[in-house]
Amino acid sequence: MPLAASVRRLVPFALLLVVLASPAPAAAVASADSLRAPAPPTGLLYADVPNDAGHAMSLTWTLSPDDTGRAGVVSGYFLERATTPGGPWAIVDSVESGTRAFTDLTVQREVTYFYRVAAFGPGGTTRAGAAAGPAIGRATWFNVSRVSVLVFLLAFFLLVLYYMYMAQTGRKPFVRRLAGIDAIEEAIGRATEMGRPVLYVPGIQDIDEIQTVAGLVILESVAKMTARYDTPLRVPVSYPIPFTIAQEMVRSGHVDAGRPDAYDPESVQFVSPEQFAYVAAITGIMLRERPAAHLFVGSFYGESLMLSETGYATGAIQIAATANVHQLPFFVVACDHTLIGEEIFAASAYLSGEARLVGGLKGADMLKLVIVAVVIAGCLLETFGIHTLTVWMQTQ
Amino acid sequence: MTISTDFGVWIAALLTLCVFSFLYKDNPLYKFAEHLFVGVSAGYYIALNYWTVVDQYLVIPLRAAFDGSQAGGPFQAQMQDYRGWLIVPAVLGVLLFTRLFTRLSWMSRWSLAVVMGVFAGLKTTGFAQGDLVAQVQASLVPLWIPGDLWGSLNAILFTVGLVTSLLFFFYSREHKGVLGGVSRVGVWFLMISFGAGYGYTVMSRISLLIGRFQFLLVDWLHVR
Amino acid sequence: MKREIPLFLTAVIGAIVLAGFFVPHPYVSVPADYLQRCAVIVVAFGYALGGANLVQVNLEGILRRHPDWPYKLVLLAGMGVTLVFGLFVDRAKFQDPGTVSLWIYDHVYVPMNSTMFALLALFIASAAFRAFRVRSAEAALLAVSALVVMIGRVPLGDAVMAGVFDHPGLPEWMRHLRLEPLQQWIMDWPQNAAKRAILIGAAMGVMATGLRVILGIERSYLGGSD
Amino acid sequence: MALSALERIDRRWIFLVVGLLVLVPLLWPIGLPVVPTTPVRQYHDAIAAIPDGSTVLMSCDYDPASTPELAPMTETSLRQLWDKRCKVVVTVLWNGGAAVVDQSIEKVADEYRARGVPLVDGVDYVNLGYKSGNEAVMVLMGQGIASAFPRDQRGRVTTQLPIMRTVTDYSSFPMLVNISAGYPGTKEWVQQVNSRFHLPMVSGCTAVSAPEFFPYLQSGQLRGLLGGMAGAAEYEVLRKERGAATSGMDAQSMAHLFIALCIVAGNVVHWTRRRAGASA
Repeated sequence: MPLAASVRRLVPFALLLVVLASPAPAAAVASADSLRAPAPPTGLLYADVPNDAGHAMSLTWTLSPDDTGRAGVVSGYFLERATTPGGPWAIVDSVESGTRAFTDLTVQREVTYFYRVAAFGPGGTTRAGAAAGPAIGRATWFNVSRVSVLVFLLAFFLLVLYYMYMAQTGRKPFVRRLAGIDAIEEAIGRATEMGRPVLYVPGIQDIDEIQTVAGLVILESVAKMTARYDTPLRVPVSYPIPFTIAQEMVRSGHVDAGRPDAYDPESVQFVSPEQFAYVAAITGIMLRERPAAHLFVGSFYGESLMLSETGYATGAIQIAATANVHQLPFFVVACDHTLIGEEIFAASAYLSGEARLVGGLKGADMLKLVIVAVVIAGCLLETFGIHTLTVWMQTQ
Repeated sequence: MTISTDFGVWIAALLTLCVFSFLYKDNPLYKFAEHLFVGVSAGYYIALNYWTVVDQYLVIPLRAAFDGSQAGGPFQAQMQDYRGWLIVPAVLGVLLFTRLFTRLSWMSRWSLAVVMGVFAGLKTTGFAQGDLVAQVQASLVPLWIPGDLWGSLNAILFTVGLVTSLLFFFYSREHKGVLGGVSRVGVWFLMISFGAGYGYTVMSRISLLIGRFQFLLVDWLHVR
Repeated sequence: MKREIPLFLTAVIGAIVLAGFFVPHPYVSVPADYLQRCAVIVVAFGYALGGANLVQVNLEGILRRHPDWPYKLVLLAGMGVTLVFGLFVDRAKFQDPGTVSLWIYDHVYVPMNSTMFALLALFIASAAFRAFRVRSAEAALLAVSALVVMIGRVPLGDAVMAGVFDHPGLPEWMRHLRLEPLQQWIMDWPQNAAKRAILIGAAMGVMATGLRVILGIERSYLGGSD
Repeated sequence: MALSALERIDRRWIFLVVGLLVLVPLLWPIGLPVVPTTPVRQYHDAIAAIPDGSTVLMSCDYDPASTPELAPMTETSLRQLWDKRCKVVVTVLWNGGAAVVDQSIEKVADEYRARGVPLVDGVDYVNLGYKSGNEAVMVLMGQGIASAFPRDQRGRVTTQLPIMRTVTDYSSFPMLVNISAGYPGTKEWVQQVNSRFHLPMVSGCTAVSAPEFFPYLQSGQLRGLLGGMAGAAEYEVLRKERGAATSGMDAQSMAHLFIALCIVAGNVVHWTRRRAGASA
């Protein structure tokens, strides 16, 4: 907002305060003493507020000797500002008695200001003798209070980029195989033995949810396995774009397994983004077609317990993977195996072997080691009363 | 007990019962309510976003920028006062609708690119500061508090829990030997936290049911 | 060019907004603020796009006499009525008391929005009975912690336990065995440690995704193949 | 066998029991004693520590689905703030929420007016209404509240409202009171505003998200936390009110007890059957 307008807006407010303050309750017990003009405040100091865009100036002063905390001689202070030491002066704002500091947030960057402070009360107004200045609000290029955030962020970025580069140049970093992946293979194996289909649910959210992407990546590997065993696959999908991608994934899984002929476009089915409609369709498949394995991989909400409960009742092997932490308890108790939290991303990185995913995973791993080291070191330092690390990491 | 005579309350109560009928089984009443809900909420969200964002952020400022009333002209922009430059988001907003037409849908990517860029930037720094640095910083606690055995034990337990749970999500080594033991302890902590999550989720869901019953009893049936 | 320009835009914009966190100087903070405003506006348009999409999909369903077509008609009618009153009749004051829009909101939107989620209360109970199986030591920990928190967090559990453990004949320390302090201890210490580990892990996931989006490596949001 | 019949019980019977257990205590309350826990006390005390008469930002980020948990918190917080003669600036970042939040505000304001306290919309409080854009809106507000919300819920120009005379950006508020149902909500306020603009905050949230916010409470990023209806009820007790949350606690207790029984019984039945199956 333009400066002039904002000051104009504040002037009536300050004047209002002056007027309102005069016949205040103090007036009822007004003595002759309270009707004299207050002694002026002194020692006005200014300081550019650091780490900002140069739009703030912090001001402090020493209270008027008459400002005793009780209502009386001093009702408050007002601050004035000018661009030359001689004026013209404009009121910035007014504050209650007893206030020693004020931050002027209407400063223009790189403009020279002079400030003065005045005490006002029922008996009149007294200005401090000298104006303070020149005060210049300067824009900062780097917010030093955030240096620890920058250090962690850069360290992480460099680690991730380094491992991505390594992965792309063929030196793929080691990533362990997750127990959940073995469980998926076992489940598909059992479905094959029983001659029943496998149900794969890639979550209830659209493609902008990164877990949906992970769910679709894992679907490709699952489709490859089912194609190899010639086991039917059922994939109900909630949104149109993941639906087309899911079709693509199942098809390429069949191609990878060398069974493009066995690909059945009907195996991927578009349902509805509506939570309960989606649930009703999936539980319908569970009860009608009796799949021997249920794989829930993606982002789930309240429907998690409805799906896993119905699924549990059918006696199928159930495996779940989600990073939605508040839904994990329901999967853990009703499923044979659950991939916890970020394991879903680790699984998709492992199965796809894509450099960008493996690199990100490995970079995060290394930062975890750094964090573990920082936590242990920091706790020991704190135990011995050394606060350097803690203070350095304090951010604003 | 006098039942409400307010037509609106009756509609609300009947729709509530339509939704509850899903508990018996999926049925036409539920389907009717569900579809009505989707339609009404879509309509409501559009009107809401038009009047609160498009009108206030775009239509009013753009009109002011080009009616010649502002000093400095329509492209004299400064912090929070972007005037004519708001044409850019207006165009981006309209481009979003090319998604409806297969052949033009690539143009909507420009709008998505702006949103993705802004959110990638905001989320990256937000998580880095609020969830990474601030959380790690708060974990740097003295493990021995003189004179407070209980507090010290808790601080040690907390640190062990944090470190082992973090190492459970470590993928660069097989979870065997020491790391295997550590990650197993981590799982215990994770399971306790999931149990707590379960308890709190139960609490939330039951509260919502209580809220609906309070509506039916108090507003509709006027019991108590 | 259909992919390169958006990827370039995302990279530049992401970098400016990211830098805006560290650099307060107006050369960065003003563009960052402007871009955020652009994003807010585009997101608002997104709701209209969502509506248009609904019309497209449901209209098609009705024309093709999809088995559920009467419901789709209900959906479109609900949307149409709400939209006409919101945009053209009540206009900017559409949320003020006395408008048709607020009536629809209060008596159609609110009850259904609330009841949909209240259904889960009942499903949670049946799932607790039929699909909460303690199959391992880990699951046992989960179950115990769930039971303590669930009962300790509400008055009944604590009232019953208080009757037992606050008995004057029992030693002082036994009061700590009441469920309420125990559930508070679980929340404050073990669950807090694990939740913090999850928070930190998730933060790294988001930061990695942010980096990939800005560098143009993650492009699934662009959709399509060309 | 009876046990196996129990295991295959139609779940609609369970629905019915839960329904009755919630319904009966609402009709015939037991009045179980509610005892405030530490996070709730911290919430109460943090608000009590705000200087009387200051202007507080309150973001009510929820929609009707969570009102049973969150509307009581909103109302009790408003009462605590208004008892301190604080002015309250309300924002809403959930698309379905602005109108239900507005009704809560007006309900409490009317209580005060009925008692002769002349609270004026636009002077003592204002509902700035809804904005889409989640985190982006939070950061925009950091450059100016009025420019992020040019008009309020009633369509009035924000800069012309008396309450906004002293409000520029986040530095105008001593505290943020956030009532949160999920995304966007407390997590995002912590990430984007609490640390970035050093604005102290307290959170009242749904029970689902409460466990996730305990780390923020421990780290001091949150000064207090109300979790779910139980948190709201304890807050009401601290404030000596008897609101919707307190009256829901009997039903809440019954349902919790029953679900706990379900977990235990379900496993007992399961294990007995497994043992029987193994020996047969």
